[in-house]
Amino acid sequence: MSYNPHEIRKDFPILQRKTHDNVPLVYLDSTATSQKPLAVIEAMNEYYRRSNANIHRGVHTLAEEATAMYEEAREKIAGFINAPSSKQIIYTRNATESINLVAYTWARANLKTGDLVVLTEMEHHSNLVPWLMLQAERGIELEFISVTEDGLLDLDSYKTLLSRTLRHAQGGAPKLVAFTHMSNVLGTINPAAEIIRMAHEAGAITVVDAAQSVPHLKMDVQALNADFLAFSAHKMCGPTGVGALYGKAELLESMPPFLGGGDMIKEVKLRSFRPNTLPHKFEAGTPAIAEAVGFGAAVDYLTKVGMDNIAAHEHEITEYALERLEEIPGVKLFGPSADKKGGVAAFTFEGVHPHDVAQILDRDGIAIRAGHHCAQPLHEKFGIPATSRASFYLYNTKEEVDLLVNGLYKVRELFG
Amino acid sequence: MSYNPHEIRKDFPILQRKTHDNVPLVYLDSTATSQKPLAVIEAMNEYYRRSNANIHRGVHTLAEEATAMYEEAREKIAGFINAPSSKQIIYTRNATESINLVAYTWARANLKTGDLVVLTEMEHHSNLVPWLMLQAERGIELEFISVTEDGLLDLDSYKTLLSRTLRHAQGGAPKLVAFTHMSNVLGTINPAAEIIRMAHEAGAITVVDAAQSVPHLKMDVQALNADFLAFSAHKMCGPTGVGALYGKAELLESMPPFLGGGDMIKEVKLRSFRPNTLPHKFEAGTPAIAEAVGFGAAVDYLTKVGMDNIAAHEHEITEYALERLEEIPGVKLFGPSADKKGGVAAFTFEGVHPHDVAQILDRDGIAIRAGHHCAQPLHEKFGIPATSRASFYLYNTKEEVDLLVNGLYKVRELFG
Amino acid sequence: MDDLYREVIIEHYKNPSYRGHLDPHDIQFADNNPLCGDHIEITLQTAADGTVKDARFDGHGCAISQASADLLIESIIGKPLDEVKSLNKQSILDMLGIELGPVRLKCALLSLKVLKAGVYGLGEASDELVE
Amino acid sequence: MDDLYREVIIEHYKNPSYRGHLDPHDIQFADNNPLCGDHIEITLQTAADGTVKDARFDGHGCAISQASADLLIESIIGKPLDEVKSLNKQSILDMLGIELGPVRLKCALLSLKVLKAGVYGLGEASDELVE
Ligand SMILES: Cc1ncc(COP(=O)(O)O)c(C=O)c1O
Ligand SMILES: Cc1ncc(COP(=O)(O)O)c(C=O)c1O
Repeated sequence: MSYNPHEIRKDFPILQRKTHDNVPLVYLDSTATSQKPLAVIEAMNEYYRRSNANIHRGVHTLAEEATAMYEEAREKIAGFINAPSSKQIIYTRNATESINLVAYTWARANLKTGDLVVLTEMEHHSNLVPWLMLQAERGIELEFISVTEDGLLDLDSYKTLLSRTLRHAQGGAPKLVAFTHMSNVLGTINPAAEIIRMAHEAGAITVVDAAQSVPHLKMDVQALNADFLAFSAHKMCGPTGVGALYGKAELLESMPPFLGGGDMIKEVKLRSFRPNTLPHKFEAGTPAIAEAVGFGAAVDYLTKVGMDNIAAHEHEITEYALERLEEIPGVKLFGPSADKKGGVAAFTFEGVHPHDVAQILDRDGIAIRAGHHCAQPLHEKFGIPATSRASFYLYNTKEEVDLLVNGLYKVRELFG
Repeated sequence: MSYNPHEIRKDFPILQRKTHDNVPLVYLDSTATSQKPLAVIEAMNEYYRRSNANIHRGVHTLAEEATAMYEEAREKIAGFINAPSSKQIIYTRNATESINLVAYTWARANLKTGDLVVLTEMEHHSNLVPWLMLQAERGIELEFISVTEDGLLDLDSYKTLLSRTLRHAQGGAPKLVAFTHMSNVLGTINPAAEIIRMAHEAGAITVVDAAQSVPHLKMDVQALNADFLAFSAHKMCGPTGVGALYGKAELLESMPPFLGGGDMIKEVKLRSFRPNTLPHKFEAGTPAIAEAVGFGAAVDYLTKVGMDNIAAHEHEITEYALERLEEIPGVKLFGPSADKKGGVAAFTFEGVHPHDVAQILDRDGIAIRAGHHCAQPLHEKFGIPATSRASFYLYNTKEEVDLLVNGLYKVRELFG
Repeated sequence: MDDLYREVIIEHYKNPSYRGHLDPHDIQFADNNPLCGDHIEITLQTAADGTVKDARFDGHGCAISQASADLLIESIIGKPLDEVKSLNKQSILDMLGIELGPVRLKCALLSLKVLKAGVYGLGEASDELVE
Repeated sequence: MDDLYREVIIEHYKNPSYRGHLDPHDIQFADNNPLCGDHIEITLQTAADGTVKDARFDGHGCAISQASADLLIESIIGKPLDEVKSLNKQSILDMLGIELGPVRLKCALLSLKVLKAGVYGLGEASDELVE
């Protein structure tokens, strides 16, 4: 049976909705956040209607049910990214908190003034600002793998960085390489396994910002050999308010805790405490229980549809979209060709500001994003303040791409 | 019209549920987490089914709707605690994160080795471990307001601490007083306004752990003159995964940011960034949007029922419960008399461990909590490892108290 | 679409009447909206009686920010500076004749923010100026 | 209630047969569950043929932790130490004859954890011993 996005759409209540003047919604903003299938919404409903209770310490039936649901979701998430153990999945609010957790714990325990952290020029602010804060606080050094004109990482510049620092006056080899697996602007899928292998050869630990890759590609953290990997539920059909950090067990074990409070402790006295074992050590206070349950349901949903099917569908639709967008006079696309990227098409439109493009399309029910997409330095690199961005997920269709293209012709007419 | 908990119960789907052998649920564990009214569950459903989008940067209809809903909820929460402005409400995951936020930002920017932080012996781990971590990292000094035999704060010991430190060798007056407004074990409602006034006279900043007070008492942060105040949605009829930190504007303005990432910035370059204005400065990455919407709905619900009505009902039921529990041979209650406490009854039962009590009650559908309730030092102070705890909220009835008492008689028989 | 991108906006964006830079000037101020890269500079000459003798805007950005600036300048020439000081969010929305979500509102209000910061002689333009 | 607090548990809790402390002993180990304050010490004498000659437990805590300890000691006297090493979670659940949620499971398994840490001669008792 071939993949049918029209069938998939029926699982998503919001895709039945109409906007202005009763036009159907054309949602092309899944890179910002995905929509949620009924199964995910209902899993959280069920939790609140039947089993809601605080977890871990409770003896009563509800508390046991809630604890089991919360931990079963963790197992599912671990399975989804092929983590060796669910103890290596730390629940966070989102990918941003996952990265900050590493910055506040592993990095503050291991990095000192002058230590080199390597990032890339295409990072989302979430994988940039935590390191800028650490630079300000601790005087670490930051260097950036450069991005080529066609939106790829320049691995030669990476090699230079790795080797330069081996004979660097201040501190030698890089200690940390933190990079995005897939750019939320260019769509570029970076060669993560290779970047990690090279980092390890140079003696560095790696943080993979997988906010865009886990939702769209089959993830295998063991094949990647990632040390830390961060992602958000809301971009992968799950709820807001929950994300995850995967980490290698020995790293997570050795790190100091992050937030202090209930559940992350084994024992507390007035003058001292002992942290809990993994994964609880990093989960302080009442966690996002219903959201974790929804996260588990999202993983079930994606698994049922099949990550390979999703990736193939996205590839097909992206190829089509890039082709059609290129035809439009005045449109300039950013990022590599379809074979090197995920379902993202960022572009500028000659003479029309991206905000105007997005707002005019919105009148036809077409939801795209305009702005710097939390990647201001990347936009600066390309000499533009903002782009328009259409993005595609499992529920998008070629007909929607056609509607987008028609809408852009209208914009052209209006500003022509 | 008088307050009728039986009517209120109809708003809570879970209270219609049965547990083992088809017995109705008697939920006496709201201090751990409250149940959710349909209005809250439905508000989040509606959000996911109609308006789900990422917020703040979006131009399209969904993004505008979602942003408006997220910010309207903030207004409601601000109104609920009488904050001067919604800019002073920072969304967090829970009360625990709210307190940690202060510890990581204000405290790390303002406290140095030897500086005194005053806590109390009745703190929840969430208002203890963050300061123990800071003590280990920074060498701050911790002192504790002592708790009397009948579970009240000993304000004389507080005065001694405040004055002793004025002529203290290392650093003079205390810099911070962090205390719980209402104990989750003893139920004690502490004289927060007085504690704050005294702290201010001594030149200290205050953090109020209001995780138990905001759900149960009419809160007015301006009347209290609190500097920081932390609470969680899930204990006040709202969803898991969201909480709030209230702070005085000048403190929040002056503090460094906490987590780095999208939305908390005004401008990012490869080598520097400028933080955003309040409240966004402290909200990094995609926030718990649906949960904020649910939080707003919870505040609406509580406001509709009336916080004064809720407090009066809880007082009545607590008085009744304490009376009935005291009759049971072998039961020892902790905490002050009903007029000085909220709806919490913690007790030990001679010859029976709290875990056994809770588990036997659970067979009759009665959900209470057993353990140290994340207040291990308080239990140590009373020389016991654990207590059983029944707690009451707007939906509990005297009939449920009777069922609890009957259940305890059964326990007595079994172990007699 | 007419309610949103009213002809007047597209018209003022494509063919602004007051784009330029006055030299000499009595008041000059510039600011930008880092989120979308909109940039507005305003230069202004005052008359002896405390009215605006002439004014111009310069900059780049979206249709709404540029059209608002043109409409704003048009509306203040000849007006007392005190009246300029009392302009607010609603004044701009009235000129544009459309409703705007929070993101686009920032674009629409940038020129007023710049103008008021200049007229008040402030070192920095703040959002409070246009509330 | 019979499924849960089976008579045997209440009986072993109220009237344990193997509560005590052996002196001299060949093996001694103690640990506690900080969450609920359960505490178990086990002392054990070995025979020349590598079997358990005698054993006792001491401590305090909930019915499940204390009854499990009594049942466990009862089951190992006379058994080869190698067989003791192979006991696991299921062995304890079979003795108790009830199902347990995750919190109470910790209570039930404390004595086995202590026993195995002692028999293996470990410095610390870890949860992996009883999985
Ligand atoms: C007094 C007190 N403070 C703090 C907390 C922590 O709340 P949360 O787990 O929602 O962060 C609780 C919750 O049990 C509490 O009762
Ligand atoms: C590449 C990348 N990294 C990190 C993030 C941050 O994700 P979140 O906002 O869920 O923390 C995003 C989301 O936009 C992203 O696209």
